[in-house]
Amino acid sequence: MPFIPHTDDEVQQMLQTIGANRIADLFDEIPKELLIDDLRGVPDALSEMEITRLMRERAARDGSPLCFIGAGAYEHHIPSVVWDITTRGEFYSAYTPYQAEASQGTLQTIYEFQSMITSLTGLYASNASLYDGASALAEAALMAVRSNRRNKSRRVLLASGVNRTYRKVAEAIAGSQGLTFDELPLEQATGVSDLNALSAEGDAPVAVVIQQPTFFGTLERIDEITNWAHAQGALVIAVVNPTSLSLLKAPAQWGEQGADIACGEGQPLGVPLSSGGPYFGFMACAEKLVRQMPGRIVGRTTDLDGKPGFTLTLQAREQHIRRSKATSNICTNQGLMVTAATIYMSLLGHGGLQQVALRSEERTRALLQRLTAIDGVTLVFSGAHFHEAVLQLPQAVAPLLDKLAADGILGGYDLSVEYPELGNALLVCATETKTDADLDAYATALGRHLAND
Amino acid sequence: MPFIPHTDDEVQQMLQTIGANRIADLFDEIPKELLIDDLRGVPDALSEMEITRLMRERAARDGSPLCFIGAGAYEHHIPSVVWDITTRGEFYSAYTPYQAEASQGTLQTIYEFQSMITSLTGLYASNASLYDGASALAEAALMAVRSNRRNKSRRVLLASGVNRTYRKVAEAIAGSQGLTFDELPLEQATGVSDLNALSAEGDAPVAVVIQQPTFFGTLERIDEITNWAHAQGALVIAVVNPTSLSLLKAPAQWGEQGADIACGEGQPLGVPLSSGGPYFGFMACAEKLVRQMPGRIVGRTTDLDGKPGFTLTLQAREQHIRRSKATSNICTNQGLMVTAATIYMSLLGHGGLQQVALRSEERTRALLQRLTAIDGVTLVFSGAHFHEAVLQLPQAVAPLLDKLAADGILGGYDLSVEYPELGNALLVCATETKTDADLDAYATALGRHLAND
Amino acid sequence: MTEALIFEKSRSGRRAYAQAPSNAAASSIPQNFLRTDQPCLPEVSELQVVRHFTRLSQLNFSIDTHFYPLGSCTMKYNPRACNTLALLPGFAGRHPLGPDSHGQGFLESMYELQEMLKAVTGMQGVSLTPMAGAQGELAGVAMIRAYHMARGDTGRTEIIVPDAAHGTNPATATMCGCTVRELPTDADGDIDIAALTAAVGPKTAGIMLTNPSTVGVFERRIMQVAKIVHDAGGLLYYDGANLNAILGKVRPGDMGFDVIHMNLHKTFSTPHGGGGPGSGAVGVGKRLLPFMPLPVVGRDGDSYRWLREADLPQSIGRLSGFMGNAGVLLRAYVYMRMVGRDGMRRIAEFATLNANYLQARLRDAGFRLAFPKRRASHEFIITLKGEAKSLQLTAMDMAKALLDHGFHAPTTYFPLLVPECLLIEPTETESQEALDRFVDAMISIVEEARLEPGKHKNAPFTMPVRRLDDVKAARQLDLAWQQD
Amino acid sequence: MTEALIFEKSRSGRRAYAQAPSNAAASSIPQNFLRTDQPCLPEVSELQVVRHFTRLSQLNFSIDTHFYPLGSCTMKYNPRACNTLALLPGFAGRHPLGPDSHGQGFLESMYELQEMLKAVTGMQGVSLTPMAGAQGELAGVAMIRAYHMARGDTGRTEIIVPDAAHGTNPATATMCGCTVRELPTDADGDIDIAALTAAVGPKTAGIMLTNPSTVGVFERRIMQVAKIVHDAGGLLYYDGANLNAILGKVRPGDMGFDVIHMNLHKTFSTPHGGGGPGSGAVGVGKRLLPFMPLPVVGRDGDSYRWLREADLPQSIGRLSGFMGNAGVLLRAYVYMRMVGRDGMRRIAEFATLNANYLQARLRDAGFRLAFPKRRASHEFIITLKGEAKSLQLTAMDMAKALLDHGFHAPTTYFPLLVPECLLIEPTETESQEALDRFVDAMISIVEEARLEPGKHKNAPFTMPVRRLDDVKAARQLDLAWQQD
Repeated sequence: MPFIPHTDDEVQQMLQTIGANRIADLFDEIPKELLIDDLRGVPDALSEMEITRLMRERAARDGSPLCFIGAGAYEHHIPSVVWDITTRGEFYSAYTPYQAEASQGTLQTIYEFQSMITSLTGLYASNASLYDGASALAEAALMAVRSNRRNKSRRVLLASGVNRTYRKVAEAIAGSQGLTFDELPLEQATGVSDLNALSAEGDAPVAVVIQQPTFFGTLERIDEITNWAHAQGALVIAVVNPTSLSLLKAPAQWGEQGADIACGEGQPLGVPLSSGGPYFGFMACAEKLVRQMPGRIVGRTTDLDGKPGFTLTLQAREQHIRRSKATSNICTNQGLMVTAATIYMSLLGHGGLQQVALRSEERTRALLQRLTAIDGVTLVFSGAHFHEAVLQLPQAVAPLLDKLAADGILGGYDLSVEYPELGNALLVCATETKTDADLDAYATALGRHLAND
Repeated sequence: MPFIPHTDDEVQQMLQTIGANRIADLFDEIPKELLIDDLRGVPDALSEMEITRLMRERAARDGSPLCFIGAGAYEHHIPSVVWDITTRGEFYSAYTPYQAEASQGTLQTIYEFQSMITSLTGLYASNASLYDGASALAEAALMAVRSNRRNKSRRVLLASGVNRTYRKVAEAIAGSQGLTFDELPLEQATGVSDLNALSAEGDAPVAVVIQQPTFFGTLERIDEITNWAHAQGALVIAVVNPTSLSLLKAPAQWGEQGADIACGEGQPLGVPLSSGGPYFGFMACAEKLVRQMPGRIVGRTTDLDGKPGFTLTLQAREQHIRRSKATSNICTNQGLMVTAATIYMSLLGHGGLQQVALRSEERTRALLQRLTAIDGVTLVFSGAHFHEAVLQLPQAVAPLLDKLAADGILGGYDLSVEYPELGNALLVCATETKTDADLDAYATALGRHLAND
Repeated sequence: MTEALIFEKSRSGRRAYAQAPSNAAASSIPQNFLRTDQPCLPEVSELQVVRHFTRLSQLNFSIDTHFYPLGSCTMKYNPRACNTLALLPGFAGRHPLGPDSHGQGFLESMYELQEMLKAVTGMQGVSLTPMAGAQGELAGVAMIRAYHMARGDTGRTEIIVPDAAHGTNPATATMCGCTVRELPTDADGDIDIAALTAAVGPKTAGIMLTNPSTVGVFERRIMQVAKIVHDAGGLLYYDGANLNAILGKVRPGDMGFDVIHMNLHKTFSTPHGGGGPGSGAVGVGKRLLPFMPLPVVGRDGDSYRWLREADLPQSIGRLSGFMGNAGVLLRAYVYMRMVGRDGMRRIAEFATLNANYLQARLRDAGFRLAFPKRRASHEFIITLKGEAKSLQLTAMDMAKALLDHGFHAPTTYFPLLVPECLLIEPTETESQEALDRFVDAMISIVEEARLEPGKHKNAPFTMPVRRLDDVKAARQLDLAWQQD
Repeated sequence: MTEALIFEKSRSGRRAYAQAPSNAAASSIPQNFLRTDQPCLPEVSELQVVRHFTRLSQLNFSIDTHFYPLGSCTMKYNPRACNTLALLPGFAGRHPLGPDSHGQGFLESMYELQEMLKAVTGMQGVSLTPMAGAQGELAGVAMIRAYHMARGDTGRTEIIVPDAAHGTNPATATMCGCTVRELPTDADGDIDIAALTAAVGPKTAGIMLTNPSTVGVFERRIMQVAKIVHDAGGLLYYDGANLNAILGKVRPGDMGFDVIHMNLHKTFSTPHGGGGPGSGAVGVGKRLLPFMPLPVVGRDGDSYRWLREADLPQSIGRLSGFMGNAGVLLRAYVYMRMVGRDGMRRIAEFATLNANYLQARLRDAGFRLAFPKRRASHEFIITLKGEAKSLQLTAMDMAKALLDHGFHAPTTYFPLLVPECLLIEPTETESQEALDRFVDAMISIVEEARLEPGKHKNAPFTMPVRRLDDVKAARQLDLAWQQD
């Protein structure tokens, strides 16, 4: 019996204490017709040796291609320390720290995480994490509606560079509460929001969402949009890449008053790509909004002896206390990922994180230089980019990506499905992990495939 | 500066406290002509990201071939728990437990290890490990000489199945103290020592070494040899495979009086093959010999409050106390490997270890059945085998092994170099890790290569 | 033992240098986009980081160090192999938008996971995408809403929830734009059928139930409940928090449930991680198949692919940026394969055995059961109402005192309807000795309180901190470290 | 906090079932070879194993949790990447007798490691095979013996060793069949040159030295020492225990040493592991090249292979069953590549800076230095002779009291020639704050002893156990658990 310690003798003793003859008796309150005999559909048990062999074969089948895809999840070097410490049993197998005195390790880690996120965003408070970047935006939109009571609108206006998947997720999650989402038009030359469209806006939205850097890797005019939104009585939600915050203006510094809420995908901070999760969403907000924030929040307080300690706080916002009136239904969040991110940020420090950002930006420029040297490949948007950019290809994107994949190169994210108006557009990304040889390999393969057609 | 925490300010403060101007001043007692400027021959530093990439590429180059080599190191399944726990910083980065009160984790682990080894061997005491199986035999031989003062001989007699490399190591280590090593002849039909040769023996050896199972996987007549040795006034040293001890007679049960010393290679107990190390040697002995044992020994005692606790004991045997009169020069041993082995044995228990042994034996039989079904391939020795056996091939072994290696199959250990008298002899091994498909793959490839020639 | 904040160990200019890439050329980003201040991330060495977080970890209780009998949380052993295998480079390094051709090993595992989850729940379809139980609930209620809407049955906006339900249930209903109607629990822990009959009607979207319920007993009239709700046009939602109790014995699909979420971090032993990540995969009956959240893994012959919008046009949509907590799903997959067909049933059996044994031993030791006439499921409730009055030993005090005895506390003050309650769930992976020692600790705490009533008001005494001031924490908010 | 023995948690018939292979057919081995009793390995569940050893680990001090200023042991930070990369499946799974064709990645790394070690030591050849420092010493002395024998110089059987040397030095000489001649140390920690001159002669095989010496100072007349020994026909052996102090600054080869062992687990930061595995690679000058222990990695063009007997016919032979502690060597290789050329020198510089700073601070705080006129190398000695007499505070008491302050104790009572001594080595990876806190702890212990002389006789007070009875341990041997 894998993982079950009972010996036959013990089972007999225990049944005797209970006053039952057989284990089956313990299920005697269940209507007989519901009891099943056998579980077709679940195979026989494998030993750890057998499952290890199976999973190693499957993982090896998936290989380790050279990856130039970004589009919301980014390959960065993850120091060995991060997961060595994060998977220590005391972090890995602990529960949500309801018993604060027996959970100071997790609680202090979260407090340190919150401190780092507030410092990166410049905002007052951070929560202990949400599921991922996309669902964090949904929660931020709901939070904006709760917070902005003067504004009766339930319309949220998105800058043109907000990840379309994030919009879909926000619609799926917040749509039932009547929130609607509109998108500003894209300025074709620069790849950021067309500010001229702002004057055409009718009813003031309840919130404006600005993603920086944009989904296309371009840099949005954050100050102008933030000021406009505040002038309309809308709250501003910043969707930001945490690596970029070591370099780019903090959301609290956007425009005259700063963004009100910042959120985003925490994956770049030491979390493996892992087919899309587990990642974590982060969220920070201005002081006046803290009681509308969803999710767990840790505070520092004192114990009976006056010594400092940490505990979950502002629980009156949460579902286990407030039930149907809670700020969100979120309960379990992404604790372990936050532990990893806190260790990652501690190892890198401000300087190290900035070097990752700078190096990624430089690598992307170096990649673009090589790829746009190929006949027919051009850069779509002018202006500065962070570590992603859109290329125009002389052929359909999908078949080219298949050919590159056969070479062991994942060439980027095919924009032509979601943005047909951009033509044969490919979103490419290079982080600090890419060497000159890697960039050359990509350029050579792409050049070859284009020349062969 | 990787791994060095000092900031420039701190360096200045520290120098001021010392009363030095520059760090270079701290080396002013060293003759100037000895100071070097630059270290040619050491490349520039790599970041963790860079070295990770390099080592991943190198490890991938070495691949994961299907391995049928044994010959003293055995591929067994190692449960994930073993190295997850063993590499916890508190075990991994601790020193030898000289400060017992701050090292109870390591000390109790070693005490539990010693308990397991004494139980497996049936002997009175175990030490905390030696470097590996081969050097353990050298230490055992020296220990026998120290212990067996009545017998002035320095000649050690080896049964025919003792690993020849072990003999070489024993000669290299113990030879300087005048020990010599002789080998009993091999009985060609059975692959164990020719007992007829015992009567031809002249001067009584100081010790007789019996390896069980033998290097050829056969089973030695341990009772007869043990009794003969004791009758001659020689001590008996058992060289044993710890996995096999779950099945085979414990050294303490050999013959009328039992072996006096048991030692062997601990690698099968949860230690990765890892190109040959780090492994660990184990050693156990009868009560009368304990003060002649080399290496660290942990004992249970009590503290000031009478509570039980663990500490290094019998240190008067050791080099840091006894200096030139110590039982050995050993200091650092293989502590972490012992931690791994203790966890491995705890997970498996007696029953699990026995299943590993039985399954390995069965897999080897299944392999032999498949391989001897190939034309010209025969089993060399009659009688029972543990999880290794010698095959006679119709062709030279080395070129065949090369062809198999090109198929990703490591076909075994080529005996024809060390034992030319055995002809085209190949030592093969299959442990519990091998599936029917693995065995078939080997048989198919070998059949194909033999048929093609 | 406490640990200074990592920020207090920071020195300007210190760095874990092996961890940063070589210096890059200056950025090409115009000045107006750049930040002018420097965020306060700590500047510490690699050793300082290792030492800090290693020591912090040691301040935690966890399954790997302590018995953790937390009700409704299923704190069972998390097999190490699940983690090791999910972190194999081929899995951990795979980009979520990588082509299916470079993900067949992963996708095949996910497909088989879906199939196994269908088998153990008796449902017709499974989507793995929800990232936690609460998101699974949201998906479930959203599907119920979508179902009614698709039929033009637009007035069904009420969700019925027992008063003892998890807080996520009513909170989820609200998030889905529904209103909540609470249902009383009867003295034996069952649903009040009369109240249910009165509650259902044309506004009923559905009912959310946990079975065994949050009071630790199996709802015996579940078939009757299902009939009442279905007859009224509503659907039944199964909150899988207690699925561990019936695994391989009874299937929610057979009880009449239309949709279920599973907490893979409970029943299928993926780690709780100090508060996540979880995974809230949803299973659906035939009626809700078209509405499953995206993506779902489909199979074409021998190859596997993600089903997207075009495949499931009526889907409630996407709930995550990519495809949910894939790495958690891999861990659950490995766990289910290691437990296997027979092991599934044994999980429920031995979890139930342990709970009933612990219940019997505590009852025999004089503790008062909340539902003494009932079998425990995999958990049960005792009430310290008596001890609180006579010995000044509240549920909170007992919880803190247990920490001093080396046990994590059970769940306290939930469900709300039982005063001074402890909800105790031992799980199947604990040994009889562990349970016995827990009983010994409970008894000795009561003995201590008899000698000195109120003594445990100040517990715990042996933790890194004493009892913490929660009121101060909420009033004088200190949520982030500030540089002086 | 202590932990019961794993055997006490055992129950007959319990098992970590996921870890055993499926039941095998009965053995074909005849009965007379089989054991009839059942060895007492514990029968416990996987969770019990995890919990037991996790809790045991927490009872340890370690570099990852505590400052560990153990003299002569170089307890510096062990970078995690070294372990991770050495355990990559391609490396960890490689059979030692696998063909060179399936080991080029490993062999190339080993070849480069040999080259780097030659570079930092100034030697002509390196063999990686010795499995610990003491085995490196054995290899070194055996090579010295083999050299003399090969020249027919058979009478050279004396090894000269300073009185302050590590115990392994004389013990090794004995193991190599030599006799030991001890040399006094002068008041400033240098070798007594007159005594050396008197000691050398036709019996001299060689001298074993550590430089900086075990008293923590650099032997200033090393060139003179080398000349005296060489002129007498002997060779010089360098004990690499203190190599960290001079890395990248001075090379033993340049000082005139003929052979050196390196403790890779000290200088090159492979883990100490609670007592190993170490690695004692040896480097040799030109005269000893033919005698290196096997195997050694050789290079043929772009490919690498193990050199065996045929390649080095005069080799002293093999010291391990395969090729030494390969996995440790991989860790050292990764470490050296991460530190790099400039980093090597910085190791010596900052280790020396830390030692001299700590020495200055302790001196200023009133502690008595054993060699006050000397620079510290990477370590230094203080003597508590005064405190032992006036405050009943011995070196042992100070060591135990430091544990209560959260510091591992320095090395005590070594070298033997300094009474009541503490040998303190902070290493380069500790921060100034850590050193300052250590000084604070030393001062406060002395203050406590002033208030209450003899107080620390009973230290430590806060460890899992109080001070242990070593005499009882040795007299009433309890070396293994016995089933009742």
